[in-house]
Amino acid sequence: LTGCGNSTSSNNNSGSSNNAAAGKPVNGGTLTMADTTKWEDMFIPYLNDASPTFAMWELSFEPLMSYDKNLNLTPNIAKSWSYSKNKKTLTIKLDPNAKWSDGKPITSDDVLLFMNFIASPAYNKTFQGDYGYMVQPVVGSADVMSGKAKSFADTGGFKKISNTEFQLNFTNVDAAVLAADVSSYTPLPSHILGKIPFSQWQNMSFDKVPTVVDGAFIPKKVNGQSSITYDANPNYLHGKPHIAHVQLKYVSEDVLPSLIENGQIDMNIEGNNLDTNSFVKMEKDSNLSTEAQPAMSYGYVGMKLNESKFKSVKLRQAMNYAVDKQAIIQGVYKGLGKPAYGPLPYFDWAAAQPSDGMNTYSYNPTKAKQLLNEAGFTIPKGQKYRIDPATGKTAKYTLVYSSGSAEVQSICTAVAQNLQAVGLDVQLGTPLDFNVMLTKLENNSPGLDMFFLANGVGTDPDPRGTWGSNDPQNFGRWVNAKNDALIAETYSAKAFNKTYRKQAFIKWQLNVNQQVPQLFLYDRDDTWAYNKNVHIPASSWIPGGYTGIQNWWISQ
Amino acid sequence: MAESLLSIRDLRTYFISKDAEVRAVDGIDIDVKKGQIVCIVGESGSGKSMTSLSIMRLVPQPRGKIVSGEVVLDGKDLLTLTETQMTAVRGNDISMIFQEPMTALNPVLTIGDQITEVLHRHQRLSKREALKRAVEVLNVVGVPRAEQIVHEYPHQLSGGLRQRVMIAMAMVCEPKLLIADEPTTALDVTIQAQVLELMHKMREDFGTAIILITHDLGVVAEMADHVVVMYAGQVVESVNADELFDEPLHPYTKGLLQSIPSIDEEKDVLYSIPGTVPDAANFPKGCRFAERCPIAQPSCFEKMPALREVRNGHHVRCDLVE
Amino acid sequence: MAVNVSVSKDKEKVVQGRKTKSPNRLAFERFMHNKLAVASVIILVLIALMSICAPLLTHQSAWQTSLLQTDLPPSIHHLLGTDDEGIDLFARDVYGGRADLLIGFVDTIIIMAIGIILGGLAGYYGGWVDAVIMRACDFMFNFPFILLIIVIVAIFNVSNIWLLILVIAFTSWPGITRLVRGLFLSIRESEYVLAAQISGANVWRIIFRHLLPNSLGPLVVNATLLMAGMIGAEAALAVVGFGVKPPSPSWGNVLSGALNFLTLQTEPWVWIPPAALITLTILCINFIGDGLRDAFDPSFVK
Amino acid sequence: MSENLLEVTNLKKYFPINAGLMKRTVGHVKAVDGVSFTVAPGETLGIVGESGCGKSTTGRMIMRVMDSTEGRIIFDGQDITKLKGRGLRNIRTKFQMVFQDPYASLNPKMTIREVIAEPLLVNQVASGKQVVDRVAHLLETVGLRPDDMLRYPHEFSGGQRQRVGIARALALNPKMIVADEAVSALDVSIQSQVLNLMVDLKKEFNLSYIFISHNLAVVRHISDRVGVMYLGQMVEVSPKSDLYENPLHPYTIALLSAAPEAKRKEKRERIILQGDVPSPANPPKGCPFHTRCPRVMDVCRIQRPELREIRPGHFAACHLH
Amino acid sequence: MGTYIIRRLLGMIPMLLAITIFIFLMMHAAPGNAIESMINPKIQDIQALKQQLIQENGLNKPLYIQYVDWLWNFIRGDWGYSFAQHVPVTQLVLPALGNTLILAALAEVFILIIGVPLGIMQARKPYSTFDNSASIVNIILFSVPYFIIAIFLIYLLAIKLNVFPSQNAIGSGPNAGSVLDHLYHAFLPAFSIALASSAVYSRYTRGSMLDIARRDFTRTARAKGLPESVVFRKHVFRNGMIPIITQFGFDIGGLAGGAVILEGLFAYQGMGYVTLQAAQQRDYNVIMATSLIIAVCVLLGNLIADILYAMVDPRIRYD
Ligand SMILES: Nc1ncnc2c1ncn2[C@@H]1O[C@H](COP(=O)(O)OP(=O)(O)OP(=O)(O)O)[C@@H](O)[C@H]1O
Ligand SMILES: Nc1ncnc2c1ncn2[C@@H]1O[C@H](COP(=O)(O)OP(=O)(O)OP(=O)(O)O)[C@@H](O)[C@H]1O
Ligand SMILES: [Mg+2]
Ligand SMILES: [Mg+2]
Repeated sequence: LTGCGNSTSSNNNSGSSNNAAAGKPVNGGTLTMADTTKWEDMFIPYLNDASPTFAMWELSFEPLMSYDKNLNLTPNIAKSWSYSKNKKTLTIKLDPNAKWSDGKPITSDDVLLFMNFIASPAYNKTFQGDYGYMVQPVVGSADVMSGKAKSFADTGGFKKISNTEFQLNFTNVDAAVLAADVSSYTPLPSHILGKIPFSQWQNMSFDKVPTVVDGAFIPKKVNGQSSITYDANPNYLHGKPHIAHVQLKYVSEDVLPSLIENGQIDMNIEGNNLDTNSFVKMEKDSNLSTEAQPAMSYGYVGMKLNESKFKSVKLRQAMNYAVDKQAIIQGVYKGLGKPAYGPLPYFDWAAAQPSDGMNTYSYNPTKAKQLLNEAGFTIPKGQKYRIDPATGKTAKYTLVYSSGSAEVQSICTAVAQNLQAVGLDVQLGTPLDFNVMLTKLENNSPGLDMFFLANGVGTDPDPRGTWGSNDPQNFGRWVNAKNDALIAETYSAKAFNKTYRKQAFIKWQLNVNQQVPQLFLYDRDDTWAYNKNVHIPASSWIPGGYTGIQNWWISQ
Repeated sequence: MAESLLSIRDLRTYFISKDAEVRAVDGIDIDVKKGQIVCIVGESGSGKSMTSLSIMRLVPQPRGKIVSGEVVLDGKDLLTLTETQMTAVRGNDISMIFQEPMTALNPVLTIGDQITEVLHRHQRLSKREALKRAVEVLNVVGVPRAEQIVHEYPHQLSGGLRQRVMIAMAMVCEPKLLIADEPTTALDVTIQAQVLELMHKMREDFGTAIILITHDLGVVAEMADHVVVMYAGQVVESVNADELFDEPLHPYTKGLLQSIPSIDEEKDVLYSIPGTVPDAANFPKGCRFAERCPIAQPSCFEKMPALREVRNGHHVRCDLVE
Repeated sequence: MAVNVSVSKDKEKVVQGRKTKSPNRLAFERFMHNKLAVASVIILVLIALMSICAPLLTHQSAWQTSLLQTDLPPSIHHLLGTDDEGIDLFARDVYGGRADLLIGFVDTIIIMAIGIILGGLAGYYGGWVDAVIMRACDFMFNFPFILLIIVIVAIFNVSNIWLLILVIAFTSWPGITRLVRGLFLSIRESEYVLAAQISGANVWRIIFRHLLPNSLGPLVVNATLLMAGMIGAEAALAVVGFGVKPPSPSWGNVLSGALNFLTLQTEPWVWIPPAALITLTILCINFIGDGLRDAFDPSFVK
Repeated sequence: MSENLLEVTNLKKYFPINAGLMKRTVGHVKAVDGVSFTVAPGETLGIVGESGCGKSTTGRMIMRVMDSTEGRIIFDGQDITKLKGRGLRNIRTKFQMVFQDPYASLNPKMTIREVIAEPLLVNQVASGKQVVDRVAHLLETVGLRPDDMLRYPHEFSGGQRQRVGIARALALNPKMIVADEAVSALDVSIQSQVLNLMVDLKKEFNLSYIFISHNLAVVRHISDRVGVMYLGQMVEVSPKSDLYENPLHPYTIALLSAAPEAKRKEKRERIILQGDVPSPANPPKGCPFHTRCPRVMDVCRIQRPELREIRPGHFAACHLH
Repeated sequence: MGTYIIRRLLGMIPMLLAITIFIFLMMHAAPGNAIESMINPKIQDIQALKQQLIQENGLNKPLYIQYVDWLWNFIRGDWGYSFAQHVPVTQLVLPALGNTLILAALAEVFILIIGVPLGIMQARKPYSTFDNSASIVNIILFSVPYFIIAIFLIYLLAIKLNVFPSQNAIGSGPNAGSVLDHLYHAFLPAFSIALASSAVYSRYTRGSMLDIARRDFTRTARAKGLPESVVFRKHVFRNGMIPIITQFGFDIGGLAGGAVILEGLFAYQGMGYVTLQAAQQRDYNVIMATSLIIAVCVLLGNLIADILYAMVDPRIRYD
């Protein structure tokens, strides 16, 4: 693999086209990608929590481990790992070939720097950082987070064994911590960043144009929030990418499809950049390739289960039957998705299937009405809506959603209309700004009985944070002892056995599926469209996105 | 007798629009001799200003049109000149001053600029020379501090001074004819006396003939050699000034003279001409004054009388006058 | 209509009707001679009728989503196809005028009322009343009006069309207020106002019988400009998502739903009708304004 | 008790001039600077003077549409200087005004009837049919046809409009009319019509006029007594024949000689004053006229002459006398 | 002239204070605690963080102290932190201000090139066929909502012909951020603004010129024998431009925030765009800063207008 993109394309023109015709990768070329939301020009991983910013630095930084199609862990910078007997110590060996772009090796210190940063008060308070939970299971996390200790090396949480080997000590036995947290640790170049206080990181020139990275592409020039130019990293762990340059541009959602169609942009970078309508049209364009992959989130309508109106399980089941999820997927997402009936996406290794006893709650208004009748929700003669037996008044609910998305709007309208059809008086509330809505849910503010949200699912199915009775993101405030016990089983000591863990997950899902604390709607797809000249091996596509960008190539 | 300078024959200026034809000037004849002061008097709307603008060929566009007639200045008919030839006449052979010295000067140019641009246009003087000449002329018209005033703007001057500047501007090329359209109406009596005095002086110094438009018979008495009385777009009487006051012939002129109160004597009741001027868009068929005329005969309403020379140099547009 | 005035018995009893056209009546007649303006009035009335009588023109709902019927091309059933929520676009276009005309009309009335009262007081009284009101106007002028609406709508979460109308009115009154003040200030100096004061007329009589009727021309002309501006503003706000809250139909909302360049290219039936309706409405209002100006100010001849 | 209808004593009006950084008042335009005169019932006082000398301002202060800075106005035995509100409204019916511009003084959007009826209606002296009758009567009085009352001002000529203005002033049966340049804007032939009308009305209704004009001939024709103003001050007041035949103040003399007379007989010796009227914002010390006076003396530059009765009924403010 | 400017500048201070108070109170009256919009609900131990933020931001102090603090910080250049964008507000707003000024300047240049000359040409031959057709085009252009014009331009020039960028205020590549690059990116939005405003300006210019052409002093100039071209250039044009130039001054200020919609469509990172984004995200600190800056721009624009006015019109200058 020699020469840079320019010379390849000009000197070996015939050769490269031969290669292209043969489907063999050629080197060189520029891949122009676009995002439709602005990023912050902050290249330090996790410094900013916005997804476009992630998309931007993920080209340049690598986590310890990565995933395959079924979300199983695979080695990346970490070559291997093992647990101690008591399951409280994890030893990780780094790949000795893993190097920073300046040729320096990636070391244990680089991982420690990341951990200290993510736990530092500067990160959590000044930057309102979002990922402190990643290091919380590690011994001494509370001290580091409060500023009492400077480093996990001092608290005994982190033990450096060699430049390429270290140990992590955990407070509790937890089967999920590796996949859910440690796998995402993203080493930071301590030889560059080590001496600079965390509080200054966001003001450094480094984050404008970082010089040293370990990912496939090195950012070379940042033009504010408009565009970024990257060069291929010759020292990339998985080999120097075929593509010589990547250019990332910001364009608005309205023009992106047209720009991809006329070749000004090669590809969208995030899976939610394209609106479904445009995507469907682009699928028919012979100059473009398209790709749909399940998104790492599912849409649902939550209910305030701490309020008496939703106490009845039959009511909740009836709601799940009453909504035509397939219609939503067809109408809003043009078929790009699947109906949801449980908390884990269907493609997850731990997802419970109908064969495991999951009820799919496929659209059945008759069944819904029957369930409602059984639960005592009856319709008085000549009325449209049912009476809530608990209050004796009309069963009336307000459904709130966040403003700004026409799709969410359509979905909620459809849900409300479906539920009205079975006699439940569901009315749409005023659309709220997303953060305002979250705050209201957070504070258990009155006035929102039901709410539409999309729930992100991690690459590890660990349900904590969202599903536990006291979890901060349990917005529906579903308190269920059986559920808590089933969740605890999924990270118990026994769960270090993957088969056991899967069974634990299935049991948990069956309970959720029966209790239906939410009105599950859909698992939707993320979509990409790209120029035919861009060649992306099928193996690059995984749920939630792509990997292996070093294998992509561009024909002229 | 001095030779003729300007002679206007059957001049007609109309305002033509879709639904009306306003006959502002409707067939007038005026003669001006070299160095003579001819006053045009008449009521508001009688066509005095339009006559003067027609001579200059500056009738308001787009509706005003000189329909017919000739305006002969020194043997050439101005109405047949091209626009370029006409610009050479304006400001050079004929110049003009207007009623409102407030608005007739450009507020954003200095006095000097406005005077020198005439010199530059007609005499091709250099900037320096032109300015020198401007100061000279300002001195002649009695503007104090002329050297400073050329660098000042119109709003810094009083009304009387502005009118002097206007006169200086008009006289700077020593034109053969000066048309002054109510030059003193906006001024106070004491200032008016100054300006009238100045115009006399101009005539003496430069031998300029003056057409002085006014509706004030006092000014006429003060200034005129010859008087033209206009009524409804026409000349009704044209006469030597002395004769006008001694022996007016047209009933309108007579009425006009009788209806003015006097400073010197007391009249118990003023004579007054009944009625009002006819609408210029809708003139009656016969004599235009017939409706208000105390001696009108039925024939007056039928036939338009012609402007006749009743005595030597005394023209009247009335059939009843002997 | 001619008022019969009986004067002392032996005089003529009935006033001749011939020459009694009021200046406003004359202006109206001049207006009626302006073909373009009259045609605009007719078109505008038709557009208004269309949105008011929308239920007669289509039996489709302009609100009801139907997710199995999204993005259909035009057909007999859906004359202009459906949008991405499966709502009939023809119905949305037809009903959409209601919001736009409501905003245009009501806001114009509110703003004119505020402007006439505040501007009237400022222009009539002068002095500190004038100073206070004019400073308030200057103050409002420091915030570009669309921007201010956006900020207010965003932070106070305005979602009701009537509140939106109020917000628009709140941000847009200073222009007319200044105009009215200027007009009043100049008319106040005229001798007939002085005459009325000497007759003993009070403020309100002077404002409503003298100042206002004589500012009618410029006011009416500016009211039309304002109304055109409001309809344009509705569309502009809709484009950035701060207009009438969807799914309520408004032309701006329909148009903003189509502001995607693939749609613009491939589905002209989605965006051309609302764009054309907005433009046509504004154009008609502007032509009417032009006509009114010529009618009220005949010296402004063509 | 005086038998005067109007007594004006030491009337002053200063308009502030604001300038400088903070728009402070840096001086005053002394538009009217201590004017005194009286008007008897049925008498016409003419006020002449050059533009800007304060004639209109005086008239407006008397009409109480402008507050005076100083001085007293007594009308019909009542001090109206500071009168406001209802009291003012009541007394106002007794003095009215006729304006200069026949085009600007009638509301173009009102019919003649509405124009003339306005004083009747707002003062509630008549209603309904009474109003119509009164308007018709007034129109006849000023020489217009009553059936014109439904027409609008734009359909009338200048002279006719001025008649309407006079009819409006007469509507409330006033005792006094202030006519500010009431005929200046009219053509000579029309002017005499209006002047005659005013003279007739004065006799018919025993009116007093304050007749403001810059036209000396017109003032002479209509007035009983004449006051000459210069730079905010009354420099001479006298019965008219005395004033016109034997003027005392040099300014009056100059004014009379400068006025052109429509006669050719004898060419009078004219006194042409030099220079302009000084600005009332910065009036000269001493006698206001000393800067242009052909007979200026040293005392004139220092001391302001008082208005003194030089001959019976003939007052002048001049050190010469 | 000097004192005139100083007086106007001093006169701006109370207005500025009023603006700051208004902005401060408006944000304060906004429903929902400002803190709540700042913090990410996913953070654990929210209550403690809230308390800490309230303390740090002085939200427990009396209102007027909060106001004074805010104002003082603002004057010192500490405009707070954007909680939606995670950067100090200055970093967000200052570049945006630069971009907007470029856009405004370019737009004004276009207006000067298109609208004003068109109006002048119309005024040279009023009521001619050219004048009448230009008037019709103007009124149509004036009636089409400007964002529709902008969309059309994007479609034609950016997507179909690909000669101008449709998005962003700066580009990529080696020249990114250069003056030329800035102008290149500002071209389409500026042109869109100019097309819409040109209609207004040419109407305005035409009216103003025709008005002057009717004035007495124009007649005087003609009576002096000046050829029509000189009359127009020296007399009509000079006086007719006075209101236009003044309007220009006002617009320079107004464009700072006035082009919200267009900046949005073109994703042009100017003041309007930043404000729009901040409004969508309820990013209070940013809204406060941009509103204030925009108001100051408008004030300065008015000042410029006044100064220009005084410069072209001696009646004001010698006041
Ligand atoms: N621009 C115009 N359009 C239409 N008619 C006009 C125009 N200018 C003047 N007229 C009409 O032409 C007639 C003559 O007007 P002109 O100005 O010559 O009168 P004048 O004798 O100068 O009156 P004044 O003493 O008031 O100046 C009048 O009836 C007037 O209405
Ligand atoms: N509202 C005002 N504010 C400031 N100065 C004023 C005001 N009204 C009048 N003046 C000034 O007061 C002086 C006298 O004005 P006034 O109108 O009384 O004069 P006048 O004798 O009626 O003049 P004219 O003959 O022109 O009508 C003038 O210098 C004028 O500029
Ligand atoms: Mg004239
Ligand atoms: Mg006056």
